[in-house]
Amino acid sequence: MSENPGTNLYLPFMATIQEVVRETQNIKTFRVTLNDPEQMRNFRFAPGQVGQLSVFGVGESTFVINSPPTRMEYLQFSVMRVGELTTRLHKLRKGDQIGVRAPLGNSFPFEDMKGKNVVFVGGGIGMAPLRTLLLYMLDNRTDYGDITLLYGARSPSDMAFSYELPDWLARKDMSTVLTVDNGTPDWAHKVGLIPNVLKEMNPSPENSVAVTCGPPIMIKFTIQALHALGFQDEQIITTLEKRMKCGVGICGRCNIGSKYVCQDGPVFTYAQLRELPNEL
Amino acid sequence: MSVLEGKELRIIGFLCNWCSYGGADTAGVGRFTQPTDLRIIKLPCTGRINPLFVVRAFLNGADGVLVSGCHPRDCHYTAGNFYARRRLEVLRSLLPVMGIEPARFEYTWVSASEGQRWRTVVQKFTEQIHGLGPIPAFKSGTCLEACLGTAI
Amino acid sequence: MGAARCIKKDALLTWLEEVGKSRLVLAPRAQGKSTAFLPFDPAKGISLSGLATSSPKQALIPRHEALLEFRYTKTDQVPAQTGLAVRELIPNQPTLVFGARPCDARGFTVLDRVYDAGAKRDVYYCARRDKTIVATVACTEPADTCFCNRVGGGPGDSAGSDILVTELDQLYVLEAVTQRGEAFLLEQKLPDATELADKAQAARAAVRAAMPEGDSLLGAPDKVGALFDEMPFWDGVAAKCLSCGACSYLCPTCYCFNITDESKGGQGVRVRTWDNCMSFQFTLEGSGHNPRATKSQRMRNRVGHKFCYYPTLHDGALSCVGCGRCIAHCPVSMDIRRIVSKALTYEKAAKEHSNV
Amino acid sequence: MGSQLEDLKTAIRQALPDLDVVIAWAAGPDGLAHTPLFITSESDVDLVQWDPRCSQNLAGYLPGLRGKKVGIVAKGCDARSITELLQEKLIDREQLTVFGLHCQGALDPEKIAAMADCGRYVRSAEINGGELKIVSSKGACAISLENGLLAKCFRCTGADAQPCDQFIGEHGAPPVLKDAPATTLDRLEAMSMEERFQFWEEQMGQCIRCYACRSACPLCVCQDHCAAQSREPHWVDQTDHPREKLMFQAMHALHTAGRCTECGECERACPVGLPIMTMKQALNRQIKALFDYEAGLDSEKTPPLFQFRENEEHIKERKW
Repeated sequence: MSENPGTNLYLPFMATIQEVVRETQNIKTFRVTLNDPEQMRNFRFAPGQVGQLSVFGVGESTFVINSPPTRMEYLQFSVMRVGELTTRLHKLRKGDQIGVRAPLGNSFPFEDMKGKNVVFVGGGIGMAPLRTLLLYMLDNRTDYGDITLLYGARSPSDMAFSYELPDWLARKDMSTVLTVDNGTPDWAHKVGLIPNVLKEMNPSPENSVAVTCGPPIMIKFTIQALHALGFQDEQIITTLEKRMKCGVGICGRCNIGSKYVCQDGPVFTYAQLRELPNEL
Repeated sequence: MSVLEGKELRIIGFLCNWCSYGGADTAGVGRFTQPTDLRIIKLPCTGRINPLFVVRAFLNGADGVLVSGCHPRDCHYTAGNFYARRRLEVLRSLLPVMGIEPARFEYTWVSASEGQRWRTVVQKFTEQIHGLGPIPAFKSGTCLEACLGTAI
Repeated sequence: MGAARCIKKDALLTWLEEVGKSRLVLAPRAQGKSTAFLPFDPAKGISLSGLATSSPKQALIPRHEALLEFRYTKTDQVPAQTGLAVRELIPNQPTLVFGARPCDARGFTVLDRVYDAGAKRDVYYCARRDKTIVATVACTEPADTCFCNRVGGGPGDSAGSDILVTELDQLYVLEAVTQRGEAFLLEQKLPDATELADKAQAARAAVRAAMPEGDSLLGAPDKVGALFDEMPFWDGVAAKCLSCGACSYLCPTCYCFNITDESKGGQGVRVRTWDNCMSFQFTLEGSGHNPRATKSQRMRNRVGHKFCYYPTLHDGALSCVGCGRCIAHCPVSMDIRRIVSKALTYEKAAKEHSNV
Repeated sequence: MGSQLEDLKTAIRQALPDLDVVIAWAAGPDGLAHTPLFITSESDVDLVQWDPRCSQNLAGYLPGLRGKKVGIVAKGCDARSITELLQEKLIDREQLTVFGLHCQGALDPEKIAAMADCGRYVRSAEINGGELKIVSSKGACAISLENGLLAKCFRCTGADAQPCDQFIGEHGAPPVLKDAPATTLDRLEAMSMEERFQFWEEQMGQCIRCYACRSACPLCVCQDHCAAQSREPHWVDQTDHPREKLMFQAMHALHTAGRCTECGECERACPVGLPIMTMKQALNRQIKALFDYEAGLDSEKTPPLFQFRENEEHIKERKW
C-alpha cells in the first residue's frame, strides 16, 4: 500500500463491506468503512459527491455516496445491477474487500439552499443522490424551509429505501408523496407518472429549489412539469451520469463540451446544463 | 499416473456431453489406465466449439488440444458434429500459419460406449504431444505476467 | 538558450550507446514498414529521416501501463473470506527521448497541462516526465502533411523540449532549453558549441521561412464550438471515417485512456491503455445508453476536443500540433486541416453535406 | 481513361436524383492515393476521380448505410465484397445501384512512396501514359503503373465489376502481370514453426491496436460490438502483449473464413503496415481445397461453413 493514498489519483482506499441491504430485485445497498480508522476519521465529503468503487479483477464504477456527511459510521452506496461490475458487486457479502476512490466531483449547493424550500423529485435509483442531501437537510433541519419529497418507482417492489419510507411519511417536518407507475391492491399511495403527480402536488416555486434525479426520460418530463409550475432554470438542480474511468477529468469520456461530468459535475443546475452542448 | 516419462504437459480436451464425455466416463469406470495430461472441458456438442476456443487455448499456453464428439450421424442435435468437422478442418490450416505445429491439434469421434477407444485416443494423442514437447513461449512478458511472478 | 554542445553525425550512435548505459534511450527506428520510438539498439541504428510513424508520447503515456497490482489471499478468519493486497506501481526509469520533432515536443506540453495540473497530478505521468529528457531534432523540411505553423508551432520550436538539436552539415548542435536539459548536457563529454548557436538559429529560421504559410487555425475554437448543433456539417465530414483508432493512437496529443482490470486466478493488474474517442465503446454506458452513438457525434467530439474544448480550458492552446500523422496514416485519407478550415468558413445550412 | 471518368460522372449525375448518396473517389491530400467521396449533390460530382489511385474498396460503407438508397462505384474486386454482402443479406440489392468499372489495377501508395523515395514530401503527382509522374522535394520521377500495383492485382479474378447496374467503359480481361511479388504466406511456408511463431511475435509487437483492419474490413459487420472489445466473454485482454493482438488477428481471420474475398483492406488500412491478410489467405486456400469455394463470386451460393455434407469428399479424418 502507498504510504499516503490521495497523492496517487488512481489508488483507492481499501475498504470493507459492513452490511449489504437488498433494496429491490436489482438494487443493493452497500455500507462500507475504510480499513484504516484514521482515513475513515479524516474522510470528508459533501452531499452529492461520488466515489469509484473497485472490485479488483473486474474494474471500477461510479456511484454517489448516498449517506449524508452528518452520519459517518459508514459510507453508503446503492447499486443497480446492470453490467459486469455491478453484477460482481451484487455477489459481494459482508466482510468482503473493495476499493473506494472518493470523494470525486462537485456537490449539491447545500449552502446556497439554506433558508429555501426544497422539492425533491426522485425516480427509481435516482433517489440515491437525493437521499444524501435529504438526510443532510433533515440533520440540519432549521437551516432549510419546507421540504417536500416526491419519490416514484415502477412498482411498489421497485422502491428502494422502503425501510426508511414510513419514517419519512410520518415526519412532521417534511411532506412525502410516493407514487408508482403500476400499483398493486395493497398500495396505499399514488399511482401515476412522476411529472403528472408533481403537477397535482403543485409546489410553489416561491423561494424554492427543485432537486431531481432519475432516468433521463423522467428528468426530461419532470423539468417540463417544473417549468409549467413556474420554476426557473436556476431553481432546478439535477445530477448526471456518464461512463467514467479516471474520475478526475483526464481520461476524456465523460465530457460534455469542455466540462467533465466527473469533475465539474455531476451536479448541475438546469441553467448550467442549458449552457452546455446538447450531448447527454 | 502419467504413463509417459518426464514432465506432464497441458493438453485441453473439448468434449461433447453426449458421446465423448460419456466415453471418457466409461474409460474411467472401466479403470483403464490413461495419461493424466488431459484437462477436459465439457460442452453440449462439438457444434458449440468455436475454433477460437482452440486458438485461445494454444495462445494461453496449452501444449495440445483435442476435440472429441459423437460419430457422424450420431449427433444428439443431428448435425452439430458435421458443422464442427468443417470448422475444425478449416482451423487446422490456420495453426501452422501462426507457428503452431498442426499435430498439436486433433479432433475425433468417440461414443459413450467406447471407453477402450477413448483410452487409445488419449494415449496416442498424449504421446504425440510429448513427442512435440512444450509449445513455444512468447519472448515478451507483460505487466500481468510480471505481477503473477512476484509476491506483493 | 543555455549550454550548447555538438556531436559529429557519425558519432551519434556511439554517444547514444554511452547514454544508454545510465538511462533508457528511446529513438525512432524503422521496423517493418513503420518507424516507432523504440529502445535504442546500436546494432539496429536510428532513423532520423522525416517524422516517425508513431509519436513519442509513449515515452510518457505508454500504450499500456500497470497502475496497480492486486492479489486476493485466503485468510483463516471467517470461512471463504478473502484478504486483498494492493500495490501501486510507480515508474522509475530515467529516459532520454532522442529524435522527437518540434511538433512531438509541443505535444508533451499539451499532455503536461492535463496530467500535471497543479493539485491534480497524475503520479505515473509526472514520475516519467520528471525523469525524461526530451531531445528534439529541428526539422529541415516540412512534409506535405505538416502544418505545425498553422497551429502555433514551427519546425524549429523548442516548446516541450529539454534539448534542441539542430543539424549543421556534418554536425548536430545540441542546445539546452530547460534546466533539466542543461544539467544533462553538462554531464556529457561533448565539445562546446556555443559559437555555433547563432548558426543553428539561422538554420532553423531559414527552414521556418521556407515553410509554406497556410491560414492559421488558431481562431478555430469559437467557430468549431458554434457548429456543435450543426449536425449536417458533422455528418458530412465524418461520412468516410471508418471509426478506427489510427489517428488517435498515432497522435502526439491524444491522451484519453481506458482503465481495465486484467487478472488470472486471484491476482492481476489494473492497466491503463490508450483509448480512442472514435470508438463506439468509449462512451457506452452500462445501461446501453451512448451519448456519442454515431460516428458524426464522435468526430464532433474529436475535432471539438482538439480545436475547442481543450483551448477553452487551456488559454486558447490547441491540442493539435500539426504533425499530420492522422492525415498521412488515415486509411481513408481524412484531412483534419480541411475539416477545420471548412469549419472556419462554414455557413450554416449552406449545404446539406460538406465533403472534405 | 478520361472518357471513362466522364461517362462515370454522367451516369452518377443521372442516377443521383433517385439516390440518397453515391460513394465514389475524389483526389486525396497527397496525390498518391484517392479518398472516398460521398456524393449528395450535383456539385460533388465534379470532384469524382477514376484512375489507378482509386485503391480503396468502398463496399465496406454499405452495411452502415442500410436503409438508404445508395449508389456505389466499384472495381472488379470491390464487387466481390458487394456480392458477399448480398449473399449474407447484409445489404439489400434493390436499394443498391452499382456503377461498375473495368479496372487495370490499383496502386499501392506505400509501395510507390518507397519506390519513388519521396516519403511524405510529394508536391504533385499525375498519371500519364502508363506512368505515375511524381514531383517531390527530392526531384521528379516516374513510376510505371505496373510496378506500383497492389499485391492483390496480381491475383485478380475479374477486372469487371459484377454485380453491376451500369457498366462504365469497355469490358475486358484482367491485366496481364508478370513477377507477382512473394506473399507473406509464401515466406512463412519456408520457415520453421518456431520461426513463424517468432515472426508473428515481432509483427504483433508493432501493432498499435487501433483496429483499423477491422474497421476497414467490408465483412466485419459487428464493428461497434466487436468481440475483441467485450469484457464478457473476455476473448482478449487489454495488456499490450503480442499474444493478445495475434489472438485478435486469429479472430478476424476465423470470423471471415469462407467470407473473405482478399480485398486487402485490412492490410491497406494498417497504419504500421502489418501483413495481416496472411492468415485469411491461408484459410481461403484451405477452403478452396476442401470445398472448392471462393467467396464473393455467387450471391446465390451458401457459404461453406454454413452447410455440410455427410460425406466430405476432401476431408480425411484421422483413424486412431
